[in-house]
Amino acid sequence: MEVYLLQLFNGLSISSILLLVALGLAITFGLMKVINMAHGELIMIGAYSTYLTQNLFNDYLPESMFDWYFVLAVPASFVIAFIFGLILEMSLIRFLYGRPLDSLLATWGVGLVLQQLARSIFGAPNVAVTSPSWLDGGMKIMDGTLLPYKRLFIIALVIACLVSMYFYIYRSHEGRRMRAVMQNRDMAACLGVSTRRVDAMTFAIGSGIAGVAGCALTLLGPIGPSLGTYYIVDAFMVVVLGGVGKLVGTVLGATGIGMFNTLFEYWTNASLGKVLVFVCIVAFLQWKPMGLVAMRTRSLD
Amino acid sequence: MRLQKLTPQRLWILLGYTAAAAALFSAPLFVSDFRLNLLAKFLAFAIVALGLDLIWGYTGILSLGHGIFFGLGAYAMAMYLKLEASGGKPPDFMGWSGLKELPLFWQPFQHFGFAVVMGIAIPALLALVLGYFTFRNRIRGVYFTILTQALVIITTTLLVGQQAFTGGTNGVTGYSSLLGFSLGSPDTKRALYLITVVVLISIFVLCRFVIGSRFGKVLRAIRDGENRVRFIGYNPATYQMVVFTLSAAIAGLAGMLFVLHVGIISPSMLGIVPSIEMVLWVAIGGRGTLIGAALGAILMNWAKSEFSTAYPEGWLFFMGALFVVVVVFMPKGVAGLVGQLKFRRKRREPEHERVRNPAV
Amino acid sequence: MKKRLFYQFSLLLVALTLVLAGCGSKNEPVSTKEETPKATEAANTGASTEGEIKVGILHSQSGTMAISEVSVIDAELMAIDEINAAGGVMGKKIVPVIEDGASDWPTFAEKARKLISEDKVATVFGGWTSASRKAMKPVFEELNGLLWYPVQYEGLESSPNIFYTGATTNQQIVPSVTWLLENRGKKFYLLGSDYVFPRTANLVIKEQLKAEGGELVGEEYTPLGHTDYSTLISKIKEAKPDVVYNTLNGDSNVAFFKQLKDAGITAKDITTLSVSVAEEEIRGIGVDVLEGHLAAWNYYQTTDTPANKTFVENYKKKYGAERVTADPIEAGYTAVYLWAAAVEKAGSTEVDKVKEAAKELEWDAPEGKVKIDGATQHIYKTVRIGEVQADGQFKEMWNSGEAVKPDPYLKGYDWAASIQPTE
Amino acid sequence: MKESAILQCDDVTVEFDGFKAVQGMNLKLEKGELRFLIGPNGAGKTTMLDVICGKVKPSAGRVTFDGKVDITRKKEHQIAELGIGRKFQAPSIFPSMTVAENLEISMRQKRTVFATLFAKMAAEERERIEHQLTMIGLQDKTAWRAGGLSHGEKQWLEIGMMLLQEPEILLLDEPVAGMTDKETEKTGELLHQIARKRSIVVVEHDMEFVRNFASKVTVMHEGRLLKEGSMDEVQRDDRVAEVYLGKRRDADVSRSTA
Repeated sequence: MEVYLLQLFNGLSISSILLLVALGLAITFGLMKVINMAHGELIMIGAYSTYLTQNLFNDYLPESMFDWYFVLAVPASFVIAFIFGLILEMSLIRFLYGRPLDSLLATWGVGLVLQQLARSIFGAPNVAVTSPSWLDGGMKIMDGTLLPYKRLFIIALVIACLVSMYFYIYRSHEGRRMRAVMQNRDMAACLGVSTRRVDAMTFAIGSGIAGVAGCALTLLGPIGPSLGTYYIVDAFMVVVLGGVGKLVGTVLGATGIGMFNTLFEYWTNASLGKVLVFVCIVAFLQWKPMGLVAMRTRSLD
Repeated sequence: MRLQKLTPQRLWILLGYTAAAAALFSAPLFVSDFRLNLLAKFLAFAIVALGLDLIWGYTGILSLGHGIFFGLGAYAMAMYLKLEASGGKPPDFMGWSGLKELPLFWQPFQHFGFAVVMGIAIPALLALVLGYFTFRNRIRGVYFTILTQALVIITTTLLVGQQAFTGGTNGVTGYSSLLGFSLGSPDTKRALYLITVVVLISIFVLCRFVIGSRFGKVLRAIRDGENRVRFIGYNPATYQMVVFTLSAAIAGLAGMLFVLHVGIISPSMLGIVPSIEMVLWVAIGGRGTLIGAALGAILMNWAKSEFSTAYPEGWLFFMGALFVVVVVFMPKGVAGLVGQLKFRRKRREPEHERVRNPAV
Repeated sequence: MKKRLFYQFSLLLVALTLVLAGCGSKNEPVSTKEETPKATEAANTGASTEGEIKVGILHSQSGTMAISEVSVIDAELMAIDEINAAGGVMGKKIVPVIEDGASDWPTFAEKARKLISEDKVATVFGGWTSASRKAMKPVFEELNGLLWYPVQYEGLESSPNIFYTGATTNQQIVPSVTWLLENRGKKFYLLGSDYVFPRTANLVIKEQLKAEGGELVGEEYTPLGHTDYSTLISKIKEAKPDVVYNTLNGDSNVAFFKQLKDAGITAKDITTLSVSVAEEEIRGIGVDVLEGHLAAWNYYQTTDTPANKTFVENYKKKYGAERVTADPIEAGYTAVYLWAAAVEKAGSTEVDKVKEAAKELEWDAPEGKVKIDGATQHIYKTVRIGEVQADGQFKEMWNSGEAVKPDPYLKGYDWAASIQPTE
Repeated sequence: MKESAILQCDDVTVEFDGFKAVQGMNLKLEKGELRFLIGPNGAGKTTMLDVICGKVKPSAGRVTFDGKVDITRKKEHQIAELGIGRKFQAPSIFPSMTVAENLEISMRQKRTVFATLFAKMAAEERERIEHQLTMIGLQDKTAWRAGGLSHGEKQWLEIGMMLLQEPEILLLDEPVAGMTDKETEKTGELLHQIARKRSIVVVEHDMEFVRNFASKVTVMHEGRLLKEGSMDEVQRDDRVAEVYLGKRRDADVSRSTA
């Protein structure tokens, strides 16, 4: 019984991680139709930002303050990845709108460069991030069932990201412009919306969220130059499975993959579990090529 | 194709190709065995690039899973070589994975002919099945590309996980001979090189025929506007399926040659990175021109083996940057660049590739 | 269209000339064709003329394995520098030729071929993963080259062209399992990354458990680069083992140990013994989650020998005080010295003579006295079990006392009869 | 049912996410008829063409071709093979191919992989293409890449492609949109020529253009049939006038998708 409960929680936890990793992609891919293969590297940048924040606290602040580095690391990761995203959009991505496959290839090249950059700066080996002590341990709900605070924290973080994204996209002026541009670029431009600015902002926000994901991942996994490569394909699967252009789809996609992954892994083993999940995704997309939540349009392509 | 008059220009082109072929055929005379072996490997890669160009350059389908087809061909050949080395007994890795008997599906691979047929048929069949479902269901563009990535993950995870049957991450290596000829002997190596040259030229001619035919024109039409093609009365799915299968078969063939030259195949050769690198060769050489794709493969690999060691870090920076620059600013690759220079001089036809770039 | 063809063709010619010129430039046109059968002899004499000896260093400088292998390169270069500073080998300077295996097995094979047949190096130090070694092995055997392989591995191999300076199974895994059975409990859970070393190692462990009264309560493999261990940890919890025998590789270790701690399992609850976690990896995982866990190696930075004191000192002086030494680093360093000693003794760099001279060669390595076993070309090594301390170093819990004779095929163990290679 | 009806649409309804673009539309086309489909923006004209050529599957109703085939069950390429050709509103030609190549693949022929792989250009085929080139006035630009043509030329090329398909029914979506007066005139002549042999459905906004043809006009509004008859009849109809000039216009504009 505890095992099932724990597995349910594990599934939820994996879903939340996948969602966090895929959220940024859902924006850049879903709204802008840019396939950003460097998304994984933006996650990596977020993780290294956390590492740097930790080091700053270690070096310049009293030890009693150390635990609070993480509170600063979340926004720091966002901002740094945001800036990287902004630079990337302005120098490269803007040449690639309307060429999704080319954007995939070019950003893969960018990813390669960023990985190598990280390797040159921080060295090839992983670096260690000590998680704050207030996230150690977990919530005991019954004997033998411990829900780690870190995983709970990530779930909370995802919810926070989702809510703020919802408010940004659907309730703010900026968000309205963003939707306008994504739905009808020319019309929006005619109405005086600076599409250049909106594109840059949208891409940067997607990147910033990748940074937050990177920050969260330091709690659970390795922090190294190849961190991004572990998540990028999964992230794309989430977005594609969920259906492009709707946040709800991304949430459902992440939950689906996370839950089934946990289930299959529990039944079989990690390798086979992964294979089964991917086979299911491929099969599902044959059935519903547009994903779980599809936006129907009348345009020819 | 129609018979055309032998203008001086066509004569030059013909001479050029003949000279290139002659250079390839005579390479064993003035290149060391080691370099010849390298060149042979590059030529095998050039064959994959040709196949990849058929679907990407001409049909507009981007597959990031060609490593699989390449790898499956390679595995078929490797299984034969391994069995020839072990004399039909279960290969070494089965032993240390606890397998005492040769599995049933390995047994026919003792026969060279069977292995060669399978090396082409298995990748082709896999492509056919995948293509049948995805193209019929109109999964295309980016979605198709991402699906091929999923396929890569499935295949490599299975190959790695089924160590007893596949050799796991180590892959299959340690061969001795091919049809009784020692693989270590320089003569065998030269012969294999020449075979590779012949295969490359044959595949090149085959691809030329395909793209020169009306079939090839339909492929290009699909690239320009898949939906429009439907309303003319073609079923794009069939065409895509056929060309995808052909491309996979070519990749499988190249994989078989690769194993003969390199002496090892492992799941890492089927992964996402090698698959993307294959696309990179085509992108740099010039998608949509066969010669560009083949040259891209040869040049990129040559550059990699020359420079990657001297500057392992610099090489990755260089490769990443090159990828970005070529894809963004030279969508037709090096071959296209040469073409553009020509257009600039002559201006006989308007340059409209830019029109398709909606960054305006 | 025609014009276009014309330009394509000129492109083709230019490129082809380039490649062929590139290929041709590296060698004298005549030499190779006629002499191929004797190429290796030529290589050997070539390597020892002109007052210097070329040796190859072939590890991954890029790709996923660079993390581990770069430090080994450093150690090997350090050994070469030290030997050169002390007058070289046979009065000649050792010149390293460094090639990048790029974490890609075919590349390892290609570069090995290049080192032997183009650069004509006297020997090669290289490899880390089993896969890279397996890829290089046929090349070294075909061209009669010499490879020094510095990493602990799964055994069941003994190539006449390879010297293995890392531990084989009976110098690491087998004794550590025995120790765990005696000291920590009978119930074993085997956890590894999904590749050859863990699977083969676990095959050995399973036989050993059967023979020595242990109990297998679970066996799991995760794909390389797997980063979520929550489900696996649930499975471990269910199985309630005394010991988790961990053969995970690389980044997975970080995720596993972090998440193990989060799940409320400490070293006190379940003993974890790792065979791929050394000082270098500890730094990347974080000491806080590893403290108290065990590892089995032949060498730790803290190993108390006079040779090690200078080794660690020199290494830190050369590469920075924050750097640490570890087992494979030391094995790479030892390999260079062993080769140099063998060449000195043979008075030649010729492969067959060096092999002959290397038999039963002894050397005071940082890990203690090592000796080359002539029959298997592995070396005698002392087994050590260590516990991770708060400073990121190991405290030795146990050692085998004397250097253990290598037994790659486990012929000395009755229970291992079924684990023999079929070929 | 009369045998001469080449195309018959019965109670066709199309839904997009709950929005009914076409509701219970009926349309009957005789052999050799030239029919204009007009109506304000968002009336469902283009959607009707989409239904006929198979691009959109109706949620209800049937479309019968030549009195026997229900084409709502067919795929686009099968419908095209049956003999229904479509010209889209925005010129959709294959921009990276030459004008001649565009025509070559459009030409009526066997369309299987095998046939196209080994197809040889017969003299008769070349003649047909050359004839068509002259007809659409592109004989001097055969080797041009289609993407480099002017807007009007692209429109003609597309019409030429469709004619080479030799369909029974031609569906034309605003064939003169964006054309100069002269080009429009030329297109009109072209239409007259075609209409002698084939049935045509034209969606058009340009009333001047429509008036030049003495043929039947169908007016659609909000997905429904509003009026059918000659141009004069239609123009006299109050409801039609109201739809075109009246109050509901705003609502329609906001829903338009063009």
